[in-house]
Amino acid sequence: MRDLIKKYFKLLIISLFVISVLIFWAASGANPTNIQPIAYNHKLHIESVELICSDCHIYVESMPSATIPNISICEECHSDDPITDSPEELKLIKYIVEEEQIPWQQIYSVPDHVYFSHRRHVSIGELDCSECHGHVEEMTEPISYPAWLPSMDNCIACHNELKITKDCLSCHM
Amino acid sequence: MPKNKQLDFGQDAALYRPIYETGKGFYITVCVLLAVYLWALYLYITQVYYGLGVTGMNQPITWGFYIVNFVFFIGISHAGTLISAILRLSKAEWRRPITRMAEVITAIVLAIGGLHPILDLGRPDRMLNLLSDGRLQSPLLWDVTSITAYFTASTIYLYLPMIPDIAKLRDRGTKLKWFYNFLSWGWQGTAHQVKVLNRAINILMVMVIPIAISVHTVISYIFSMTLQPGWHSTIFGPYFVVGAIFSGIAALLIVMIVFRKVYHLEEYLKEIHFQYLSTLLLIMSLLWFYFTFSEFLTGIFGSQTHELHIIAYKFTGVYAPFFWGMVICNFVIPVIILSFKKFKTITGIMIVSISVVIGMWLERLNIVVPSLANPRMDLPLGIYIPSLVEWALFIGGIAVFMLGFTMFAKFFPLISIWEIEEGRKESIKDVEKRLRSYLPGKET
Amino acid sequence: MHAKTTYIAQVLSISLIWIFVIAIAIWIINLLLISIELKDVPGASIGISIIVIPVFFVLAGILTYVFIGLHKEEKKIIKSSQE
Amino acid sequence: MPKWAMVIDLDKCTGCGDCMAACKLENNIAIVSPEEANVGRVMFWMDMITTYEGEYPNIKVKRIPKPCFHCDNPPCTRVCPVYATYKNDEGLVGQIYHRCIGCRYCMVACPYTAKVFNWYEPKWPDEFKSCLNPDVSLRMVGVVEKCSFCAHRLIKVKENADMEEREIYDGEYSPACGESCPTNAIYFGDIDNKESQVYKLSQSSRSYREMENLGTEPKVIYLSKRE
Amino acid sequence: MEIKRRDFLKLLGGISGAVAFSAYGCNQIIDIPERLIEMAKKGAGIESWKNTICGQCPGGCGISVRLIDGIPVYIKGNPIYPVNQGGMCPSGHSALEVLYNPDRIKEPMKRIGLPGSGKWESISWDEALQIISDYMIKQRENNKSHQVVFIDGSEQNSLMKEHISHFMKAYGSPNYYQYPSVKNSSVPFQLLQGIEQIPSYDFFNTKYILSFGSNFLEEGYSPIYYSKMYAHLREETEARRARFIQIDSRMSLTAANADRWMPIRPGTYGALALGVAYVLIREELYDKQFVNKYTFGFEDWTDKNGQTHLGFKSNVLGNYYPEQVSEITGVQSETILEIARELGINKPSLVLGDQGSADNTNSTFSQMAVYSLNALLGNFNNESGLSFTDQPPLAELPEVKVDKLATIGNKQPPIGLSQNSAFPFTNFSVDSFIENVLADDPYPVSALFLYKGNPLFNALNHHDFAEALKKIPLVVSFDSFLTETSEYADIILPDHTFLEKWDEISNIPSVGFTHVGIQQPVIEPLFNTRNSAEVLVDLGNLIGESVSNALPFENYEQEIKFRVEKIYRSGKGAIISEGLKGSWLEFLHQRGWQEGEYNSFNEFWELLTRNGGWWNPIKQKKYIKNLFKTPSGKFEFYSQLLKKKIDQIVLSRGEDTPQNRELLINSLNISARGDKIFLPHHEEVPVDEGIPLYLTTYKLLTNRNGQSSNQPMMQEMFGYTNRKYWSSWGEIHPKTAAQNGISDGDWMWIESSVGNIKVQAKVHPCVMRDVVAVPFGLGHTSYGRFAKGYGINPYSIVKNKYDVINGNSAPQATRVKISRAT
Repeated sequence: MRDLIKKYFKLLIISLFVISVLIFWAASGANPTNIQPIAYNHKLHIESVELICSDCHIYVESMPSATIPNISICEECHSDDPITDSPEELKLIKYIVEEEQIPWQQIYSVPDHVYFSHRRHVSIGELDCSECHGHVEEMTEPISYPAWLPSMDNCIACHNELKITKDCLSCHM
Repeated sequence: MPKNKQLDFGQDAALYRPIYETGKGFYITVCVLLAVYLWALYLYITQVYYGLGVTGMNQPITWGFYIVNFVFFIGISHAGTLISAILRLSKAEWRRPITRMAEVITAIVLAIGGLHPILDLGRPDRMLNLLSDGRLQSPLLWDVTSITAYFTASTIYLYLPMIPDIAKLRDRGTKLKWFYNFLSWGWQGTAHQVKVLNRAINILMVMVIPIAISVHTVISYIFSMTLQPGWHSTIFGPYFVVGAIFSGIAALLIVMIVFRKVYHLEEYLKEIHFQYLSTLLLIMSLLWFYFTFSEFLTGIFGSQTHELHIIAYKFTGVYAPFFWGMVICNFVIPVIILSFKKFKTITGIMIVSISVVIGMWLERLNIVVPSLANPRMDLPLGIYIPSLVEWALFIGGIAVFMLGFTMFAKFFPLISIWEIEEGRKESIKDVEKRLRSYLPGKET
Repeated sequence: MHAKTTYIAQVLSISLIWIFVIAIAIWIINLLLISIELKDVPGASIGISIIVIPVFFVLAGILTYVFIGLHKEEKKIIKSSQE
Repeated sequence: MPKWAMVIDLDKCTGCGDCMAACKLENNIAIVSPEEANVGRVMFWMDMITTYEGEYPNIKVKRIPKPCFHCDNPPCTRVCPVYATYKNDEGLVGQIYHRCIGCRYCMVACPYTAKVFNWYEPKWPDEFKSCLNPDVSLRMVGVVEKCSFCAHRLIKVKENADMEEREIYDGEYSPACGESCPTNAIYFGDIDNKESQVYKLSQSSRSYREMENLGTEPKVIYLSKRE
Repeated sequence: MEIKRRDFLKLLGGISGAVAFSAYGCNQIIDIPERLIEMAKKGAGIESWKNTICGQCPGGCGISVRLIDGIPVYIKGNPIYPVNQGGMCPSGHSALEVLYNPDRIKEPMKRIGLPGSGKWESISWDEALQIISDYMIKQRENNKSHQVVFIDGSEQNSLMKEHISHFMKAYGSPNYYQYPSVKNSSVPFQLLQGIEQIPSYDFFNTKYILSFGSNFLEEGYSPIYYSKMYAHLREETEARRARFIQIDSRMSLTAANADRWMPIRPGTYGALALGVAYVLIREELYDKQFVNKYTFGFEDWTDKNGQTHLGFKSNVLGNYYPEQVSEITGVQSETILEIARELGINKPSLVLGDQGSADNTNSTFSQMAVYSLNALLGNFNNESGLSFTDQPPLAELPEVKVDKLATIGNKQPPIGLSQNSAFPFTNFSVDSFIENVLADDPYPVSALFLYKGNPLFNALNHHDFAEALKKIPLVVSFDSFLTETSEYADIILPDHTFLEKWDEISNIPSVGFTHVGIQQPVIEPLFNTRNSAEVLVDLGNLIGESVSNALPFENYEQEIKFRVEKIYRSGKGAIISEGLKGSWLEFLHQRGWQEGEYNSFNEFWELLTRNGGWWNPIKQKKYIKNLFKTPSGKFEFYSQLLKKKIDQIVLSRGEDTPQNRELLINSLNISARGDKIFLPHHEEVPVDEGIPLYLTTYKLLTNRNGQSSNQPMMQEMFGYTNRKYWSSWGEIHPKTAAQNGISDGDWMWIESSVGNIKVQAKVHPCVMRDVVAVPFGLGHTSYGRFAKGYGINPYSIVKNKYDVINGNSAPQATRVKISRAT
């Protein structure tokens, strides 16, 4: 009996260790894989095409939600004919042709019980997008993990710093 | 353990025997209690899974059995440490066989009682919010701190006087030697060690009394800090303390009588102990009545509509059986039985103790539920019928207490052996000396 | 060797008490700071912390005092028996 | 800082119950099962209290809509152990569901029985999920909830006002109950603003508050000729 | 093989955690409901509002629907719609529960089991329409088109009414009925004033309101409109506060808000009204000028033949002195004197009568008695509150070109008409309809179309109705839900809910101005349902050209456009100038109602649909002398119309002999004789002797007509006043309860000669001593998961009694006894 315990004790320790390592691996953003359907190149669009954020994220200044662009916004520039020779554009064209929405994965999100308004932060608070979203204009890969975690601690830290209200009811509902 | 082998226990054999000899009865008791505990645990898990809906609580009666039992168990816990500290402090020699049991009751019941608010939580998974975002303004947090303090103090107060006994068990060396060795902290019984221990116990004695009183005062504050009619009263602090000591003594008496019978401790727990304790019980009963009387008298003379509503609800309304039951259990029965020498037998005292424990539980029920059932607004009366889960957790709580006590008795002597020995050796001289010092005239 | 293991275990358990007491003190001070920050009746919090924190320290102190007292004596006895 | 308050004109109020329905729909308040409802676990943030006065046949019946009174001196916030219910600078007594541990102390402390508890996980038929108000979060089992004066509307109103760089005008922010009252018996506004309708009505000789003797200073003011 | 993090997490933490995890990047494995993920996918959360008209009851309130990304999430009152001005009732508020109801009928269904067995089979629209049209063509070819009956239970004054009647006319059947119908209810007014219109009451100027059981805050035609009216009585200013007395046998919502509640025995309202008239006449408090100038039959009079007839005055003075009335009604004679004097002194005053006084066998005469008080007080002049609205200038649908087959059918007598001359003023009573169907008299019914409503649930004699439904070979139901009635249908053609369809709703009865509301879809139909109006057009197309030509529109929307174009051309309305006063006007000004400026019909239409409707607060000037359309041209205390009708019936049956006349009067269950028949008088309600208590039923605002029973919110709110949820109760007076050994919350049996029901007792201080009051609305045996099996339908023990003149059902005419259920 005692031997058995001894034998399996080591196994147990090892397996616990392995599991925790796996969890860490899974939970950490250290190994980002591309989860977006199209490898959208922000840098290219911003620098070469000279788009600004609100060209595609159209509601960023006027609505709580900035929104992820849907296919009709892409269609304003792209059509059946590819503009570049990028294979990613072909993917986009496929969506356009099939009249399907692109299943973009949302990266930045706040939970259900939190009210976050882009309008409040961008138009009224006059924050720069990069404050939270990082330097998007330098990103060549699609975003797969947030540059700044929208967690309550992070929110409060900024509100503290800028002496903005910390009233619970101004975010929680 | 081989049965045929008779161990030599020496002078205090009756105190050692339960630790080394395990009968069938023990296993059966433990199994039954464990089964009850597991049943209660299972039902608690269902409560966590489905939500508090499985209880009988509702709006407006948002607090039910859990809070009642919380107050009740914490009240019982005052048996111990408080009584033993007072008796120790007053150098009452008859305390020697009692203190240990009292302290054990305190430690176990406090642990159980202290967990009851957690049973009552709608979101036990968010318990940690209390640690990270607590507000010391809330009486509930006062409770958390004072109960923790009391629990720490009473455990230490139980443990320290037990060290010499543990050393005795260690020296016997037949059972769990490493365990007793670990716990005995190298006790050898030298004069210095005795001095150190006595000094520590003396300090603890003085500390435990205010802590204990603060605990129940704070628990009463949970109620009296609200605006609820029937709760919002300054008398609640002392009232709860008195009630707590009252129920504590009763619980102690029950435990003493039961274990005296089961472990054949008649030699140690003599009639005189019960006589003294029951006299104390009688005094507490009268004191309790006095407090109850004052409480209701002010309520009635205040003539506040809502207050009167609730008093009427208790006196003649739905809760009349519980209210008058409480008065009978807490006042009528104790006074009748304990006032007459004829009834003041062990059986009589047992009956009184049980009735007081029931009565004090009813008192908690009478405090918690009627005030909530009669909302101030013109809403219909609330109806509270506790569900199976609540009963199960109540019974489970009692079972855990019994289990804890039984297990304790399995590993440690229920009566402080060294204190008995000390009593035999030194006390007679001491007492004589002390007595002389009280008496008029010069000491000789 | 056996005695030593026991001793280490005993020391560990005593230090656990201290950890517990210190943790409570830190917790209460943390709550105090929160209440000051939120202006949420800091008076009550200060009052409670003034009472509670010393109580816990005294309790742990007594325990340690007994522990040290008993062990000193034991060592003395062992030493004397060895001599 | 404005101080939001509600005035309910009981002379105008017919007791039709629309405020209750509006409130339930606006705030995604769960509908409990019939059995639950009849043992007193029904959830109305806006409740209706019926009182009878007098002897048959000269009986006066009055139905009194009862939201959370958002007391200026709230007994409930004082007892919350985790800061899940608190009073903010604008006088709203908030309830933060994700902080709440479900001890129900605030319900016990509230002399107006204004709070309700989620005894079970609130459930909706799947079909009804699409008509839930996206502005209000769903509560979970084991937390206390109560009328918030539709604070989510305040956030939006404030944001609109800030966008247009102006103050909030009187009547711009109104909870769902006041907005849809068929007799306009519910007024809402800033009681610190001497120009507001709520302030003027609160000075009326008909005004009274529930249980003023408790010192809770409710910010829901009733108007009634009968009182 | 590459293990992706998300796959791994799926294995680890279950699906929900993983979804949240992958969708939200990093450390947010907290409870994110799927709803949010859905929302995030849906889009920006862009809010918009659409105005339409509520279809939950005939009240016709304007509603604004809040749409988030096109999905309706909330309904509130349309603040600029004049009927409700932003106010709502609970039932309309929670109407999204109708739209999203899980028990909606999602596609056409054909019954495969026995009637009522609940076994259905889905079929396609084409198939369903084919079956029906084949049948209809056959009927028409066999000259049996008149055997097709259409019952419209929507109670709404909508374009649908015209639409269906056009269809039926073109098809060739005279049998289109609304049930319950405003037409029946307006008979008493017709008898007295000659016009078939429910008057509207304006509370603006009045100083004193005496309501005879009119529960206008709950059961009126438009409760929210009247709630607004009521609010004006209780304005801040002292002068505004009119006194309002409610006479009712229980404390209804309206009674609870009255300054005084007077309990009365059910069925004796007419007697009380005449008792009041007695005092007014005796003490000369009535408007002599008006009575002399504009009324007929007040004094005794002599006809052309020189015969002297009894006048209203002598009848009242002779038979209704207060002590006698007190005995009949249970109202103390002092009280009668008191209110009559108050009524006479505080002018202008209003007398209202409906519901309580209208739900009995004697309701026509009671209503006449109540209404004649208005004439005594001269309330018909322009300053007082009584008025009649004008018809809106809507275009008539093009005249139907009836073909030969249809002409034959149209000539047949209507099947709803009683065969024994009962209910002389209507062509439909549900009672006679059932009787005729069961007796195949005058002809069998071969097809029944049911549009909305739930007549089986609302009718007093369920069992006979069910038998009748079983007997009809083809029953087609146009409904969104499987009601008790549609359980008996052969084919169900699912209709849109009112939030998905077009309609035009105009002039709600008793609302004091001309108005037209546009009901428009706020969302695309959720299921495979169709607007019944368009289904009828499709049916017409299948039947043949002559029918399809009757409704020559592209779709229903075009039909509505055609109708309202005339409004545009008339140039009237929509801009407020007068007719409204004080805060109301200000209120509408603030909300920009008068901004309706338009230059073309398209602009007009656009504005109309955006704002929700059109109205014209300005009434055409009417002179009292032109108001009444009676034979005498005056307000007739002595109803010559009734006399003429009865003479006619007697003649049609044979010779006009006293015996024949007696026979007819007897068969009409009228107990009065001679001239009294034609005067407002009190008819004794025939009751079972020896049964002690009256049963009264009433409807609650939360669930009028039991229609809202499938909305869980309304089920929960059903008894909010008594804190009884999802269940029925019976209100009894404490003394009655004590006599029967019943205490609050006990279950009790209520037993009539028809049957018994078990309800929970609610001991209530405000019910008449010998009355048991049970709310109507629950007790469904079908109608979806939220309705079925909750509460009880009191109509199941109500005796099958009808008003003798207008054919309305009389749910208050039953006596019951109660006992404690164990």
